[in-house]
Amino acid sequence: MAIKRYTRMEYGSPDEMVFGEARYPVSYGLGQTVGAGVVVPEINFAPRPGAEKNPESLRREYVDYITKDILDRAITLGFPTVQLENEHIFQMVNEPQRYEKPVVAGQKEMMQNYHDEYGIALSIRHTVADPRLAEEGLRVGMDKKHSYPEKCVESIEVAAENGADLLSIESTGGKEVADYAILRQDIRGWLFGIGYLGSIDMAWIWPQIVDIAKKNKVRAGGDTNCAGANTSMFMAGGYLDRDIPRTFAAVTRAIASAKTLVAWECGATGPDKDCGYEGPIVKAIAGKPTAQEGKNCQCAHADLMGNLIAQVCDLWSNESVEYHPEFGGSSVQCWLGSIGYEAALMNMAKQLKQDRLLRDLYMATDRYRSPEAFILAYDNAYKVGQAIVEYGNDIYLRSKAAGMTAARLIEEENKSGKLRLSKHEQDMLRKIITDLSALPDEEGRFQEMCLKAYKDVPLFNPKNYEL
Amino acid sequence: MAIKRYTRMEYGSPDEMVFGEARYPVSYGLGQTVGAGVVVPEINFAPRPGAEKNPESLRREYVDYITKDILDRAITLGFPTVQLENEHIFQMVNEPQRYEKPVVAGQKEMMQNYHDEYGIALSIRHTVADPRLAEEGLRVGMDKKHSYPEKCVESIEVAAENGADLLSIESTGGKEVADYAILRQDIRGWLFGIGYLGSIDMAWIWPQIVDIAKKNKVRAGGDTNCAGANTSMFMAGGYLDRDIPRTFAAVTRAIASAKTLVAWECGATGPDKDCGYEGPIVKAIAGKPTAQEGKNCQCAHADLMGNLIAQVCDLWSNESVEYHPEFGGSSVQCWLGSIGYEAALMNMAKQLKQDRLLRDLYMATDRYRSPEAFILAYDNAYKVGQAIVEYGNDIYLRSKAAGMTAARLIEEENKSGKLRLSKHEQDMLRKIITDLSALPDEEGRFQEMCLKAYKDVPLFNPKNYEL
Amino acid sequence: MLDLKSVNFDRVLRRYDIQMESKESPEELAARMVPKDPYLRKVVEDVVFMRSKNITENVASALKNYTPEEVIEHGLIKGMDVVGELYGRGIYYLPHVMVAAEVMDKGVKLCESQMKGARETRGKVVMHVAEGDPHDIGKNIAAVLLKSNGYTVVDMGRDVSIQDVITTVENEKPAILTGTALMTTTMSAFPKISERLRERGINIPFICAGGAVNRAFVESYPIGVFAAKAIQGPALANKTMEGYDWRRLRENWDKLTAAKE
Amino acid sequence: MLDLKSVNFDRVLRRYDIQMESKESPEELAARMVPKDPYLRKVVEDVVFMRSKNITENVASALKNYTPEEVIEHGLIKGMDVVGELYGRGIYYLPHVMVAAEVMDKGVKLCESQMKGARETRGKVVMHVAEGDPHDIGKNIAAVLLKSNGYTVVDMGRDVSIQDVITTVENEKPAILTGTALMTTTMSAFPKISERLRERGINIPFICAGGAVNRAFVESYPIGVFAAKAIQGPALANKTMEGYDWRRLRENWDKLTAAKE
Ligand code: B12
Ligand code: B12
Repeated sequence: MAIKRYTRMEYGSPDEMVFGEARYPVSYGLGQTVGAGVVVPEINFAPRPGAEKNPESLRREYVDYITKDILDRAITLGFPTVQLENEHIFQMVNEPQRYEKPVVAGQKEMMQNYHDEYGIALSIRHTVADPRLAEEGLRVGMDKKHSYPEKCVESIEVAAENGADLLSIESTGGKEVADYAILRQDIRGWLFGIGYLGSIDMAWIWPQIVDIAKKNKVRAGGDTNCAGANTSMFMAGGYLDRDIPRTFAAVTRAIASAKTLVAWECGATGPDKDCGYEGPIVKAIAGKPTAQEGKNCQCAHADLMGNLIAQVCDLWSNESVEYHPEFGGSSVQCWLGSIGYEAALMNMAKQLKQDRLLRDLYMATDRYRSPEAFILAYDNAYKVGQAIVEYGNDIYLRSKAAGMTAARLIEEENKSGKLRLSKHEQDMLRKIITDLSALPDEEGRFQEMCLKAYKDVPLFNPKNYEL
Repeated sequence: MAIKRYTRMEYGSPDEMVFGEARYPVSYGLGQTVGAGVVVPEINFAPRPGAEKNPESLRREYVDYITKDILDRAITLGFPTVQLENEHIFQMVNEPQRYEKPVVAGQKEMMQNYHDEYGIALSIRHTVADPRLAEEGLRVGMDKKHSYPEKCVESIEVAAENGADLLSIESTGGKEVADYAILRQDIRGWLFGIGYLGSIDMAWIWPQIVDIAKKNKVRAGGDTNCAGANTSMFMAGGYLDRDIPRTFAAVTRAIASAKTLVAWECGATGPDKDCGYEGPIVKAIAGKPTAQEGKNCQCAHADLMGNLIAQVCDLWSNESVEYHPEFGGSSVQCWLGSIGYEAALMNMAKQLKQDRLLRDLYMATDRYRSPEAFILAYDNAYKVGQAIVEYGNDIYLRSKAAGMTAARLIEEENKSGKLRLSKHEQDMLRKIITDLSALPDEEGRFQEMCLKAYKDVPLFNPKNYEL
Repeated sequence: MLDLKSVNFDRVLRRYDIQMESKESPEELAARMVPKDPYLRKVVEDVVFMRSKNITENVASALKNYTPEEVIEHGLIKGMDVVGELYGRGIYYLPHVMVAAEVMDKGVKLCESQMKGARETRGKVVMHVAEGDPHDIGKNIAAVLLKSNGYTVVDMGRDVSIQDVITTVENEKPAILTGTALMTTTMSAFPKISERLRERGINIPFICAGGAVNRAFVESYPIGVFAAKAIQGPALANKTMEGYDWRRLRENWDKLTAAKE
Repeated sequence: MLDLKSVNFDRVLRRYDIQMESKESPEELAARMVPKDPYLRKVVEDVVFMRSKNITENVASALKNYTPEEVIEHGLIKGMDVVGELYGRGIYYLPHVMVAAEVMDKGVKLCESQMKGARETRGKVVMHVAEGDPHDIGKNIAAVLLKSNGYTVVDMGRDVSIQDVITTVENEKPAILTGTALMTTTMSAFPKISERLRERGINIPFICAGGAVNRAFVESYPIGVFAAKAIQGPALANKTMEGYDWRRLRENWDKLTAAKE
């Protein structure tokens, strides 16, 4: 299938964007519509240790315990709509027929019952695992040891055939290079890994997902750069952390958005996956619905934009929580309560036509909390989007433009505005700008340069990308 | 000390009330001021099972693990101010010198260090346990078996002398009768237990707390009707629960506010305790700061007013969470993130003078979710407050007026407005109104009637109330 | 205040409780379950409709045609069966159950006064709330449900020391012991009780419940059997009287409690 | 968009990171820690200031005056000590450590080429990420820190089966085994590894880390020793080389890791 690159913005201005509305709403599942005037809570969960012992214990954990708890609590609190997300664990992709199928089918059956009984709008996203190993080979036929590429595709099919409403994956192409680069603050290497190699890898996997979705009349949602930008964000951490500078994380986020966009260019409809914070940028470009997470995903991680990131979301997620008891019920019930009420607040704001105001309150709260928050504020996210579509047809140049735009936005605001940076962050920012400025203006030369520079990176094999 | 009953409202109209502002702000702790333009997150926690094994293990749990985690996360996310709440467990009130003292002192020492190093505003509320047993006697000298009343007072002193900034208690006077009445939907019995006996009991314990606070230059915060109205709310639950009707819970909440007010009438300054949802009513009457909890206290329980209850809060709490690990850190860190970001949102709204608008969004979201939410919406809370101050000097009549006003508000809105009630809830409401209407107009006759009607209630002993 | 007129509340919250209101009335359901016999029928209805004023008279009439044991079994306890069913279906609320149980109690007392020896109950249950824990409402509810299902309950109340529990079990020799704990810092009494009872060779099921505890914890010490809801108490007790030991109760736990959640 | 000019951001967020920026510069701290000797000093500084271009030349000069072992110990590893200190104090970030370690590596290679036999390292560590788990960044960081502290690392990578771990340990005979797991559903490999090693009489400390695991879990099986941060690796390894077994590491855990959190 052809890839239709984005070369213009779907929104005419940043202000047109707001939570709960997308240019292209998407309907699926049991009465679910996303992006058409309502923000939907999306609850994600992880099984307890040991639940993976055998297929039946895993099914029981996911269906009888987790799914049932979620649906009961949604009814208890009166939420009109809920989306579940199941992030597949290794066992499910390793043996899809044994481990994955009963879970997918069981969840859907139970959801159907609740939908029939209560009329609640329900849907489930299955985010299949990407177990591929760069050293064994990322493409079908290459991995003689585990056949992971084959298994990955199979598990997408199993999900689509047995009850998934929405298909997602956090594809990991290029991460072997990005992992290497992140620990060395090498922005060029990171751009090569994620912006370039990652985008190539997505152009291989996503058309397949879109086809599988079409065949099964379900939706291909979208990707996220968990493997790259979230790792940066996670390591950059908060004000007590010193692993990597937050300016580096911010710039990688912008670059990542050029990669995440590829899923939609391959025909996926959205909503994309919550755990990439690049949602505001890709939504600005493509007008498809986006899942986001922040202050109510503290169970999974603490970020520096807990409110801001809600600004233009269509689904509001908890990222993930391990299933276990709390005073207030099970953990999934407690976090569903939090995200469900936040969605209710946003939906009330929409009803009262105060949604843009609430959006601005969210945004203002964290605008200056970190450079990453700053570039994701919807006005800046829009600018990064513009940089991407300007070079929309060139995965290298658009990634570079995204990174450079983010870096310049931060630099400018640090100079004359309210965004404060530590000395080390400033140093890093200067180095990033210098490094990016030194890059060639042409894809071929960039590729050549990087293939040489990173040929010894452990695990990196150009054949994975047909290079 | 004399009790100064409230006979007029401190606010001229409901609209004057908003989160983060109280008529009478209170300063205490390490640079903390509550009710003067900023909402402060208040994080509460429970030790892991087994932590109570010995005083050192308990101290380690509360100080080295819980307090340290909280303070680290507050710095990590850049929260300018945090309040801790320690709800004492039985061992701390049973052996204050052994169990309580090292915890109280240890927490304060660590907080002082963080305050000195980072300048973060910090304070800690100690909510001592009320272990008194009605059958053994509620007053000093009565309980020959455990000396619980003595121990309770001692533990307040130990807290005040060793580092508490704010003293609270969830006093349990009258609960033996309320517990009996709640299971029989007997509103008269409930009114007698909480509105009458509970208020008498508070007039005994609170002047002592206020004195201890004064002596130690700390603050006497306030009480809450956890033992009564929260039990109702908890049992009434959500849309899948059928233990007791939500109309009953709503009316008990209004009655409870007449009791909770007594702490402030005895000279406590506020903020009151979070876990009573009667905060909007007592704040409307007295203008003192109130701690509230809702959508971000799902770890402790699911209520039907997760957003609404934030409308006029001064502290925003998670109620309590057991200490344990999560992907995103320890549980206390995760929930601190949630309440801290919510407080940040409210504070941004204040800075942008949009606080009344956000207040209304909160309120509107849950106004019709349950009868209890409805009567706690700030306009209705204000009306309940007016009913109380009208009979301010008479603890019986004001409790009755509070209950009746709430019942009438619900009835009216159900008839001609948007508040829907199930048939059973309507039946219950009618019965409540009938029962309350049948009550005498005079305290003496009410007392007489109830002493007779409830003389056989297990555990009830009028001597506990000097009756 | 913002004007809420324009709001479509359906997009913000859904009132499932209203939507699901049971179509069946207590009267209809009771009609299907009551015995044909006019005397017993009146007794059953008195319990189901909580007619405290009528019960004495109707039990007295029934006693003219049936033995006290029969009136209890087919009248009073049958009535509570109907009440339990109504509660389980969400037609009755908890207070209905409590008041009906009191009506039943009144009737049972009258029957007992006409019996030769002591009435044989289904079994004896000792109940307590852990030391230092004041949270006793759940235990109280469970006690009423057990009583109304024909069990003798020795209620030790709340804040009960381990030693007192052991002594009472030794003296009362119950078929079942129950413990309730709502705090993480009081529940550790349960494994200790388990140990002390086992030292004395006592292996009766020890039903443990309350907000703080969960199934994994309760099954981490011998004789512990978890209960999530008060209404599961009679189901677990009945199986115990049928001869299930604590191990078998655990093995069949999902099945035994499924309907009662 | 709302106008943010009037906002007092101090009431919403506090930039503790800016406020706490270390006053001490790397240069100042290094100055206090470097050796007096001009040759070794240059080597130390090359590592500390990540001068990849100079290191070969300066190590070569140093080797004219010192044995290769001395250059490694008092030059290259000393340099990493300073880097560790800078990182610990929040002056250096992690990438500084990584790049400095690479500079050190270059120097070590040169020294080794001039040594008679194989270099004696502090000890051998086998590292792996659990089967089915792709999260290897934490392990990679820990590997670099261990290497730069003088350990030989056998890095098995990620998604490693239990059997492969056992075989490698049997063949390599390391002083320490490490495992990383970031998922609740992969960490269960660790107790199994512990069991299989014990069956073979292998009792070396098994340092377990990664987001999913915590101290209680790791201490629930023999030989497991928890690590919360990569920087704790060298501290635990050093004590192992001093003769601490896994039990003693556990007993002293709070102390051993305190400074490194
Ligand atoms: C009401 C309440 C109180 C009331 C209790 C009134 C009473 N008579 O019980 C009062 C005010 C006294 C109270 C006091 C305190 N409380 Co309180 N309380 C609650 C609350 C809000 C609800 C509990 C409740 O009644 N639930 C409803 C009943 C029906 O549930 P249940 O008992 O679990 O019973 C159900 C099942 O367990 C089962 N069941 C129970 N027993 C049995 C037995 C059998 C045989 C069977 C089959 C079934 C069964 O059936 C029932 C349902 O069908 C909870 C909140 C929560 N999330 O649990 C906090 C809570 C339990 N309390 C808490 C605390 C901290 C306290 C205090 C220590 C606070 C303080 N410092 O003052 C004090 C105790 C002081 C002391 N003496 O030590 C914490 C406990 C935290 C922890 N460490 O574990 C909780 C969890 C609140 C929180 N999140 O912070 N509390
Ligand atoms: C980045 C990331 C990824 C990247 C990994 C990139 C990489 N090369 O590692 C990618 C995209 C590949 C990924 C994939 C998945 N992930 Co992931 N991922 C994360 C994330 C965001 C950060 C992890 C991270 O890098 N942390 C930073 C490092 C430095 O921390 P660390 O490894 O723990 O190391 C520290 C210490 O543990 C210690 N340490 C570690 N090892 C050692 C060794 C020694 C000797 C010592 C001393 C110390 C030590 O030192 C380090 C600090 O100093 C976490 C979020 C979270 N809350 O943890 C989720 C998370 C771990 N992932 C999760 C999931 C579910 C997945 C997927 C299954 C999702 C899916 N369905 O696609 C897939 C895996 C697919 C598969 N093959 O099975 C869940 C796990 C939930 C669970 N079941 O337990 C998490 C928790 C996110 C969440 N909340 O949902 N993920």
